Amino acid sequence: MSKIHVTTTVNGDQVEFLADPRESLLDCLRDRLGLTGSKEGCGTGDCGACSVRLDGTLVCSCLVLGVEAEGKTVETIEGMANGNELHPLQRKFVEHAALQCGFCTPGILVAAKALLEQNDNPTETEIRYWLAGNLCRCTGYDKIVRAVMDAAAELRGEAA
Amino acid sequence: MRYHTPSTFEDAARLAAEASGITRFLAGGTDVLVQMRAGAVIPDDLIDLKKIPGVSEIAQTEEGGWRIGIAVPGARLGAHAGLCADWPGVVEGMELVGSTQVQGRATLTGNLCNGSPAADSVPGLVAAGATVEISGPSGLRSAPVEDIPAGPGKTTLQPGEVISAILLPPRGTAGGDAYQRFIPRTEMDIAVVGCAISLTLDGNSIASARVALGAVAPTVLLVPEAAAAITGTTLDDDALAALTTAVEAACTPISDKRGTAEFRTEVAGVLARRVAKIAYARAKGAEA
Amino acid sequence: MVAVNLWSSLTRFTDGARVVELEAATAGQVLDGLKAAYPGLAPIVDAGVSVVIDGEMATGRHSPIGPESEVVLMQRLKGG
Amino acid sequence: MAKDEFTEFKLVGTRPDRPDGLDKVTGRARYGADMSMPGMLWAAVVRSPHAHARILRIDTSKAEALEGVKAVVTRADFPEGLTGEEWNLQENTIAGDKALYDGHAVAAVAATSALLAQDAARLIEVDYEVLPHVIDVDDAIKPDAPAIRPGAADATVPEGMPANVVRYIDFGHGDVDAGFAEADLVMERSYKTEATHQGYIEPHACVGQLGADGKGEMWVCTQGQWYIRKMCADVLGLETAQLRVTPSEIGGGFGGKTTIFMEPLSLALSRKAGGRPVKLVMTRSEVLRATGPTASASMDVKIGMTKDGTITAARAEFRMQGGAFPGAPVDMALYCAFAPYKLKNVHHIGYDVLANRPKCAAYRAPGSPMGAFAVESLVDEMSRELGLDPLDVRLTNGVREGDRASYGPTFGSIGLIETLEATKAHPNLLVPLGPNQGRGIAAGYWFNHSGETSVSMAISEDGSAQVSVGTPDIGGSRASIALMVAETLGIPYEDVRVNVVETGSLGVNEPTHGSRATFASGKAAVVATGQAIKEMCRRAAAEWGIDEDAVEWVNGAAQPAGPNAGKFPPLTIREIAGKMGETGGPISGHHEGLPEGVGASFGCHVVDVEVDPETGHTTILRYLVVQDAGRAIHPSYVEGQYQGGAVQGIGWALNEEYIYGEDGRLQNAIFLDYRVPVASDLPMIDTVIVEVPNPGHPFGVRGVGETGITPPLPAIANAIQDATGLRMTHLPMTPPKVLAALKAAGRG
Repeated sequence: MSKIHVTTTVNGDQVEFLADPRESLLDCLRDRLGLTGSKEGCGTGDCGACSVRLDGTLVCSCLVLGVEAEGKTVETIEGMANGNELHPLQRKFVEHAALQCGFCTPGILVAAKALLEQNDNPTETEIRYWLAGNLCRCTGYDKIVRAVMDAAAELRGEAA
Repeated sequence: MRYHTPSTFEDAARLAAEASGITRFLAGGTDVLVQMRAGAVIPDDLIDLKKIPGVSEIAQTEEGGWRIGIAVPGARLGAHAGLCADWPGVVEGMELVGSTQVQGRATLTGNLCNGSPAADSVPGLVAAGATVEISGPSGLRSAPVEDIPAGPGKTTLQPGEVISAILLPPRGTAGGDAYQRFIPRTEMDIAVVGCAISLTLDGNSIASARVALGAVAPTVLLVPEAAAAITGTTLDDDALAALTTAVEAACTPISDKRGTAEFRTEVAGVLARRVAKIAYARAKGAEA
Repeated sequence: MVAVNLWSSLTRFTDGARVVELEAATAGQVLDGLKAAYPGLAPIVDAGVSVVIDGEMATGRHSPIGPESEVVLMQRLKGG
Repeated sequence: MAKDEFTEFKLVGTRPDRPDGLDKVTGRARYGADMSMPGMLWAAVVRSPHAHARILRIDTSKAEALEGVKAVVTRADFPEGLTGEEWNLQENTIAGDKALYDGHAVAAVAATSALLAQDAARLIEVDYEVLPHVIDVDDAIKPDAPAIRPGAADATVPEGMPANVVRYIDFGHGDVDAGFAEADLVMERSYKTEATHQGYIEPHACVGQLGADGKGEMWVCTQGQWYIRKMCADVLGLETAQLRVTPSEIGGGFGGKTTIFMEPLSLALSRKAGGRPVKLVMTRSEVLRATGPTASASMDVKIGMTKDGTITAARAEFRMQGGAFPGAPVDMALYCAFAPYKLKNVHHIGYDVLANRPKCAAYRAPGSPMGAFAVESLVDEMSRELGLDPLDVRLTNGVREGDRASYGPTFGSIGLIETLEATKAHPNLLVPLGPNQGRGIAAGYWFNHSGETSVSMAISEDGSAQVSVGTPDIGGSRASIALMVAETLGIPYEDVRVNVVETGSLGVNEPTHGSRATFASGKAAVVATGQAIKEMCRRAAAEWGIDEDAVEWVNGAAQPAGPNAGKFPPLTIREIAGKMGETGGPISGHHEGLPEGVGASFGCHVVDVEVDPETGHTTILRYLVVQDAGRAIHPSYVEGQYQGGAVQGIGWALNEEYIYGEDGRLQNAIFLDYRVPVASDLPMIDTVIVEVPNPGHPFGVRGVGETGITPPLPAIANAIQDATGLRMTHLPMTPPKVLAALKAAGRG
């Protein structure tokens, strides 16, 4: 079983790793690069806990092969804050208690950021459908949706 | 497992033809990776088609139809204004496949080649009269979409054959299409029943129609009797009743974890009525 | 003497009595007393039961019982 | 929220950021599968594809011959002679003579990579003799049902019961026959609920290391590290204290992570692989096939009611299967079923039944949702029949402090009536309903739990405080414990750090279960903090040369009291702490015990639904949770528990279920087909926190985690009846079931 050398850009850093072609991008991020913020909840694209951006597109990293990342850019939860400055979504999730166990949180934050970049004023329904592929078993989604709406308002420059 | 990245469909077809073990093509990967992960299918050769030039493009054909590359993900279809204006039913079918994340990867071609009778994008393609371009050891051929599925998990593609594009005919004037499915939740489920209808109008009267059903038989069905039931009508109550009867008669579903045979048959009729009204309204000029 | 309320299906081990009287000043003494008086109850008590004293689950064998206390035996409870 | 404005506390009742928030929004928090150790191996498990089969032969030679495979274990690598629940745990960890359910572990392998371990697992050959199986609880007690484990019945089961009945319970009070004779209306109905899974998003994961000297370590996602330690030690025949178990952050548990499933396999593999650490992470399919779902239930309920809605008698007979092992929560289902009602005459009968399914684990208020589905459905149907408001019927019969509970003891302080009245006053009840829409209400109950608790705390050199607790933080308990300790000390919330610690750091703690973390660890932390305060007062007294009883603790400082009041300026915690090295050394407190004074929690939910008459699809339009929290320490996380519990109940009511084929195999072992609610299925979940303080807790906490899953099952059934006139008696109320009922009733 020969491994393939992959060069890719993760959160702005050029990185290299050796991937078995059967390994998912999620496996490579977690086990080759030590980026364990992306989680595996299902391995079948049904829970969204592994959400990352691949060349800007929101994807489940469990449904991408590690070798497919060659030459691409990957953004994960670890790259969401600017140093110690949290993205407004991250801050609002803590303020609104939009997480309980926190396991689904990285994937939801990555997905919500992708939403707000293409729609700066989503309705509650738009948020709920956009995030339908991100399962949360703890919160019932209420506080998650409110946190996303509040972060969107802040990003638009409106008072909360 | 060997991972290949051919740069032409000819090379892809040759790799597949020469392979002796289990071979899979990789486009969006949303089915192949799940099967690999579950240990259900571990290919000996995995042929990634995304490095072939043009596979991620949507282009208008000379006749006014559309040529859709095999690696175009659902999200790109939904963002394409021209395609959405012509074939909203095809696009909405594809957009129902999986989550936002899956939409970033999953493709029409993959959904078709997975061979599921419940594939959300296939009824819309069948109703639209879409064809596929197939590259194989003996060159190019084309086939109607409805000829590709051969039963759950199976296609009529021969060893060494690979779909190289999906082609939608010109929409023309006074046409409309639509797709709906029934699922227990609001998102993330496999269709329990799906129905797509494409039709054209002559004034208020339906000039032509194609009706396709998903998840009510071993393959997606094209139901000419259902089309005949509404052709020549203004989609009045009698026509809708005839449509329901024809659709229900065409259903030969199974009972499984997603629904009973009775439920699927009943709801197929319900969806056909709802979808016909939307397609009709779109043909009359309603916004998708 | 303390009156201990049993669940009905235990009465086949207590000669039909739903309420049995014992000398006990603690939850543990209730359990030991039941086993001594009705050996058939021993495996059930040993498998784990809850002693409820005046409406509250006894937290341990030493939980005190007053002469007027209401004592109810229940199956062991836990949560999720 | 009124709570926030009128609190008598400085911190309790406020909503600060949780202490672990930053780690959890940046991806830094480390969960079960996020740990790696030097020299680590990866494991995979071979599982039975059969529901019931004799294991004839296991050939591991091909796997062992694979380059990079370091260890293979089967049951032969585990000690013999275990009995009772210890044997059950061992048997469930790895099958012995028989595989008892689809997914039952048969062998495990450790190798140098995850893919290699998976490849090796596929090379292990197992020969089975397939045996007849039984899945449904009612089938399992039929005379011709295969006997799954002859001899497994305990002493509660009288002679002559069906072979698969392993526990029996019968209790009640009064004379139900006389009670039914007094009633104006007597109705009897049968109900069924299907097994559901806790559905935590984090699959079980651990890294285990065990040397030939019997010393070992484990990193694991669990609700209770001490339970993991003891269970692993029991199953492997180890000395408990030689195993050190560190809990990771936990990605949800809901009861399902209070026990072991595969953890001993990693230790057994490690021991066989020369003590190299072994990482074992379940796939989602393994989680659904082989970890604890809840029980399924078949229930008969009979109630008598007078014209004014007074219940004169009630009877319930519940049959529940909890897999191939004893432990279905039939007792707790019965205890909770009639708990909201003051009953003179009540009789309960319960059967715990074996079936060829995975060993059930606790799931949020274990048993209570099933019992409530049956009883609250029937109470609602009878209220409608008599033309009475279902909420009024619950008020008419509602239990108050001093009433005898349906399950025997007398209630102490409870808040059901306050909860029902707050429900009645809520504006959601005034929203007009349209065609095909309906409204349903239901009440629910959970005891809450205390249990073994050990907490320590210490004052740092700068006057900040650290608290060590043994209850993993699943939903914000670090925040609530920090609030209570800071409130008690009179220091800022940010000055308290709460650590969830490994088994070597404290005495035994029960898991975070039974809604106990904020109650029990919180109460123990407050006691421990009191010890530190007493010591700080003593040191201030020594400094001032006065009697220590003449010192009181106010606003984070010792100050002279009584005759000495005002004689010395207060000594702040910072000043006392800064000198502790010269005044007697470390200042700390600890508490070990079984905290008394658990407060039960009642809830009442109101749901509005719309049913599509053509497809049977139910949409949740509006949802209200009203529940007694005793006191909300951090109201946001109390609301979160209410909302999360309600949504799990909505899933159970509408779509979630274990679906088995004729072959006894689980057919929906992925999230695609095990349908938990997604964001677009739901509206906002409105909440009202009722506060009837629990006198048994220093701040009045009751425990809020579990009650909320109970009312949704019947509330939604009641709303569907309101919308359609149909009474659904079998969960989940999927569209095919509702449409079939509509057709049968001549509608739809």
